[in-house]
Amino acid sequence: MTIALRLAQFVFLLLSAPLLLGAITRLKAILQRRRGASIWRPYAELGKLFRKEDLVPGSASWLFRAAPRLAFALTVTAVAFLPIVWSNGLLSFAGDFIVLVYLLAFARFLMMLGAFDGGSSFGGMGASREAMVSVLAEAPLVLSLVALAVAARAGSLTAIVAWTGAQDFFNISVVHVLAFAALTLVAIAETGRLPVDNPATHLELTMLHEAMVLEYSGPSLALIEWAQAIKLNLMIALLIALFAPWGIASGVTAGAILLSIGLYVVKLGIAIVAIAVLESCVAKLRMYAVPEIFGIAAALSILAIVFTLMMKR
Amino acid sequence: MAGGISALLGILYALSESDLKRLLAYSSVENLGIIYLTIGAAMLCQKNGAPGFAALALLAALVHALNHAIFKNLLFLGAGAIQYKTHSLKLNELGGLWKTMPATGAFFLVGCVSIAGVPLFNGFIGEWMAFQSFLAGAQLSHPAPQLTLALSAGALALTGGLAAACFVNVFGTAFLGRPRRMQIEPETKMPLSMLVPLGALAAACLVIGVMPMVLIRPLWALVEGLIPGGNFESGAKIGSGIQMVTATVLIAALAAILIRTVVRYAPTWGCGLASLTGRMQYTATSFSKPVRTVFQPVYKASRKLEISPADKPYFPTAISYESTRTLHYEKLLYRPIVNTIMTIAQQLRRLQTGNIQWYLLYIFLALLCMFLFMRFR
Amino acid sequence: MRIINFAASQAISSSAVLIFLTLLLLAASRRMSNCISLFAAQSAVIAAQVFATAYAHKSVAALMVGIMVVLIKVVAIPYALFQLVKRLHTSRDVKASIAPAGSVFITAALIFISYSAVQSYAKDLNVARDPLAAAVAIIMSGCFLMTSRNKALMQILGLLILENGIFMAALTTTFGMPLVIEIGIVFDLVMGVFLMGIFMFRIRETFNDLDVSKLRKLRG
Amino acid sequence: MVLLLPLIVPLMVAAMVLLFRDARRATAVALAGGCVEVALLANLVFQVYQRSTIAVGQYLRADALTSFFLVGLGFVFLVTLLYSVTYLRHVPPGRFSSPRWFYCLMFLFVFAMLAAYLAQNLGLLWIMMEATTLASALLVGFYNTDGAVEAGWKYLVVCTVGIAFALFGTIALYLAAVRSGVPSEAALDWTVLMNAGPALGRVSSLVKLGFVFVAVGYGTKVGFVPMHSWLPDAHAEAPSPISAMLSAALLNCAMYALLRYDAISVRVLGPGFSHTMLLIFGGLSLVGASLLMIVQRDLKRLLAYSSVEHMGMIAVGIGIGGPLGLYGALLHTLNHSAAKALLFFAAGRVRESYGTLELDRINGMARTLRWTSAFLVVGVLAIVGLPPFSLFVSEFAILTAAFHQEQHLIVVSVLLALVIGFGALIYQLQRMLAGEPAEVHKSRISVPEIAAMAACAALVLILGLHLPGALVHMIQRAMDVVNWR
Repeated sequence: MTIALRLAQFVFLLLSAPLLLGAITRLKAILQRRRGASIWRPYAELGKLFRKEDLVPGSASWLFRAAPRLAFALTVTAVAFLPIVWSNGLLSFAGDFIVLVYLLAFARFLMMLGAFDGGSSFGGMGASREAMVSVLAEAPLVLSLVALAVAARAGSLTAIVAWTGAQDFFNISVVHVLAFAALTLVAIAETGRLPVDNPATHLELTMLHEAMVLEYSGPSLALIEWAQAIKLNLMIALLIALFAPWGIASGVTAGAILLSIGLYVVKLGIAIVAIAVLESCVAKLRMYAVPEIFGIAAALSILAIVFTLMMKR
Repeated sequence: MAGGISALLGILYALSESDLKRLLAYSSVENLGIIYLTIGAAMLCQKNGAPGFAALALLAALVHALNHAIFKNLLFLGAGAIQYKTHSLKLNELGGLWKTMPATGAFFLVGCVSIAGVPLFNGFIGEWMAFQSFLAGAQLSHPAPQLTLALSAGALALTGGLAAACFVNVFGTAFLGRPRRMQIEPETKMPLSMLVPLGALAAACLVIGVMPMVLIRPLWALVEGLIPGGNFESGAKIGSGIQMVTATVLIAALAAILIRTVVRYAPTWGCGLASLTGRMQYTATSFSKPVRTVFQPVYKASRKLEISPADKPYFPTAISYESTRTLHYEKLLYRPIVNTIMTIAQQLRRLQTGNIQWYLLYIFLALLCMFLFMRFR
Repeated sequence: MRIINFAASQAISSSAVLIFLTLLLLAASRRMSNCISLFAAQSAVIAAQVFATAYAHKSVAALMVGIMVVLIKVVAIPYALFQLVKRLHTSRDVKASIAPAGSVFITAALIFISYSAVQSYAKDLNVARDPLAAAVAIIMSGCFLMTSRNKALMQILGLLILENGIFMAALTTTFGMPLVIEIGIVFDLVMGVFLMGIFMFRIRETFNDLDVSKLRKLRG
Repeated sequence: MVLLLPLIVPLMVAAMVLLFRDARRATAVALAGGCVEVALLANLVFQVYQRSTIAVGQYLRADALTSFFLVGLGFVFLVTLLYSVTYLRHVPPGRFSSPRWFYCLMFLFVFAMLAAYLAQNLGLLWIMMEATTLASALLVGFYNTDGAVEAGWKYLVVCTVGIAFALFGTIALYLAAVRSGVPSEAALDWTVLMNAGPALGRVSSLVKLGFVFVAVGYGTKVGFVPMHSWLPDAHAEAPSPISAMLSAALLNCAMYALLRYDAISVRVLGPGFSHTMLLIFGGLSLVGASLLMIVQRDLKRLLAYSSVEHMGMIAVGIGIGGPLGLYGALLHTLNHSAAKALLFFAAGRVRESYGTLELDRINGMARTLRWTSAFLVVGVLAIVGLPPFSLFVSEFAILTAAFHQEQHLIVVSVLLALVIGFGALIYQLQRMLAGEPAEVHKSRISVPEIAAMAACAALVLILGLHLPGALVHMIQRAMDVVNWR
């Protein structure tokens, strides 16, 4: 029974990703007083791309087409660890959040290789900028997760979630606040949202993530877009699970599950509104200003670790 | 501490390196740094009465050392193969080798991926166990070791990230895209004798990556001997965890690959330019430029830009840009020691005046000193 | 008989004064031939002392040693040195690196030091203090001569004086070493001087000047 | 009779060799005489191995300690003779000294050293040490160039002065013995002094004075740092086989004398006094010599300084004492002489074909002189003390002994010196081997030269890998003679 629940939760996460993306774009449009496309548009887009042919540059090797597929697979596996509705994710074992981080790193690694293979200077540029961002993002990400793990004295994600769940709502420890701040900064950079990289435009100067995928078309592009959406969904789910896990059902009774789904949807709504508001009122940062963000994130996460010492044992 | 510093510095220098072999050498410095980090962690845990975690940390060090041996070996042999083919190891000149050396390319890819320390490959196993030992160590009661271990986890993450970026750079510039400016003799076929070892090592990387228990079990017995009382349950779980991860990845990858696609080959889109030449691609140094600007204080690179003719800066006939980076450790650590020794030696040399009277004087003085020594002894 | 014993012991102590005199003169002398004759005089004094002890202890071995000393150190070696000086017809000047007044003063200081040094030893060896002090003084001034004089010949002379000093020290404290050893020592001394003579010819040949301070090619 | 024969033979050969004007016949005679001499030595060593000591009359005596040093002397003498057989034909003619003089002096030199080893009486020991200086002085000045003459002169004067002090030390010891009731004839007899050891305690200040003078005196002969100045000149200017003999045999002989005196002073005053002094001298030599090695520009001077360094190491070994320290020191004498002989032979070859020993002007050796550069590499690796070779074994023994005795200052200075020495030698070696070869007149390397060098290299390697039981046993018995504490 629990396996089915975990599988359901896993599939739900995969499928709901484009919906999330659509909702955010729609909300941003409303904030800018225009009607905006329907929230189901990303699905249509993916369908269209899957049917188109795959255009491959002459100099590219088989890696060019293999990279997006493998990256997609990796991102999908990364999602498997997340417990959002039900208390533990599809897979959970000691130190699994590190595996999650490195799975994402592997996906990025392959995307960069794909960009190189394209043979155009944009690919290289995108890859090198992505490298800079990812390098700086990884340290705070790991540090904040370690801080949480140390605070919760637990090895795996599900254990941390269970522990935070047990804490009552109001005495939020300092560690959590700091870790939450650091993680949000990193999440923004990781998923390529506005202050770090504008997902919408294809302007040479600014684009970070798009530059890498410029050469792709057809199903490869579809997979990349979907993986991107899943990553966004994953980040948000991670934030929710780690910092607002109350109400996650641990038992098997239908009532508890329904309640947790309801709560999750509410939390998701809040997150979407937050992202939309943030993106519409912030301009894109200059590329070399981005390291400052990571400086702050790193400082926050180190502080979080220092505070874990103060935690009562 | 030393491990952390050497890891960070090693990878930073590796990133800004454009010669393949030097880059690999620096990355060895980095990996050794990581190994020292884990050994340090083992010692800390041992001292603070946590033999279980100490055993784990030591095991991580051993595992990483072995893995490092395998994939570093693979990369060096690969570099040898490249040199055999193209007689040059300057990354900025290589490119598009995948077409001419598909087999070596594939094996080299496996090497690069495993050194980047990503799951499914053996580089990750060592680093992951290192993380776990840091995590476990961080739960020790004393504040000082706890803090150091936690921070070293951060350092390890940073080095991991840098390593990944660095080896993307290596593989991308060397094998993918179009050949920049170097002549390849297509007809020199890679001799089988070169390919077999590469293949074997790549296979080893994969096998250990997927089934780490193959490596961990024998090592565990060794560690057990060294630090009694180490618990093995965390080790066992590692193996099973990895298996599950690999299973899911394989299923997902299969699903993705099954999508039928119609493939069409077309020249890469050059924004309307006549044709994209190889030189337009990003080279190794340009790839690492953003990271280098971020870590400017470490490199203290000095830049020299000459535009000729000097009077008309906007109609340059030739631009030369040259940036050199200072090697800190060289300047601060080794130079002074060597200088002091040399000055002392010069002074001593002057003692050997060549005049016999001085020699006799030395003997009498020695006698006098010994006499006094005898007096007071 | 007692008078002769008394005369012998007096001879030993008075010789110390004579030796100090030779040392000071040596320090002051400018010409090489003077130095050689002074060395001969010094050896003669020591020989006298040997005979005195030989007579006092009635040991034939000591007598033999005395004769040998006279033969070699008073006659043979000085003669050989004079030949060397004549044959090499270099300038007779001693070319000291320190002015004569200075070297005399230093020698006097050395004598004083040797006295103080010997003070502690003479007591527990219940040996006459003066001759032992003289021996130590000779050794020290021999060393000083070798370091301060630039001429090769003077180096040999310094060495000989040093040997003299040691021989005298042996004499005053232990009334003579076993005969075989004495002969061996003197034989070595002769061979040493002989070899140095050969080398002096070679130096003369290659450097056409006997100034030791010129020998500075081998440095560092 | 077993003792006397090895002494008489070299004198006879020295005389015979002088008769033959023609170089080739002189070489033949010398070679024959050499082989006979070595055979006799071997027989003597074997005899001593059987019956622990052999004595003839009051003055000659061979015990386990002497036999061990005789092994070194015999080996070095044989190898040098082998090497000089062909080396002399390279000696440009027109020099004043001809091969027959060379062999005559060499045999006298060996006679003196042999007598010094066999001397039972300390006075005789002193006389023979003086004789070695005299014999080798002419050999150092053999080439009659201005450098050789200067080196010869300095060597003669400085060593004679040094030895004179040693004489004074011997006399002081003799006086102490006589004062404490030992009959005057036997007062210089080593065994008597050893047995009367504690009795000398009453006049310990005299024994101390004696040991100070002997240490400085024989220290000059060994080449400890403050008194080492003659060594680089003498070893650099002498012909290569002779510098090999000097470095490999003579320094050990002087060290042997010091060992004898150290044994006595240990029995009388306890290890404190003499060992500290040896440690001081050893430490000074180690650090000083290695520092000087860095700035050397001449190959042979570099090797000479390395000899000073290794002698310092042996002194430290003796100074530390104990079972391991002394064992390491004794073994080190043998190893060092083999490796140093090899290096000087190689240097000789380099000088012949490059015409100079200036390190800056020797390069590209690997291509021109295949054999010599191979042997040079082996020699340098050995002398620097790398594992496969035997010097590492002995240095390791000495260092472990030092660790046991918590002599941290010594250990640090030893390691520092070794590292600096390593740097200096390897840097020069690499410079000599690499690069494009300068103009070299190709002189074919002759079989005896290769044989000589191969013998040294083999010894160093074999001892490094596996110490034959007999040798270890011999060293142990030698240590019993000195009855280490």
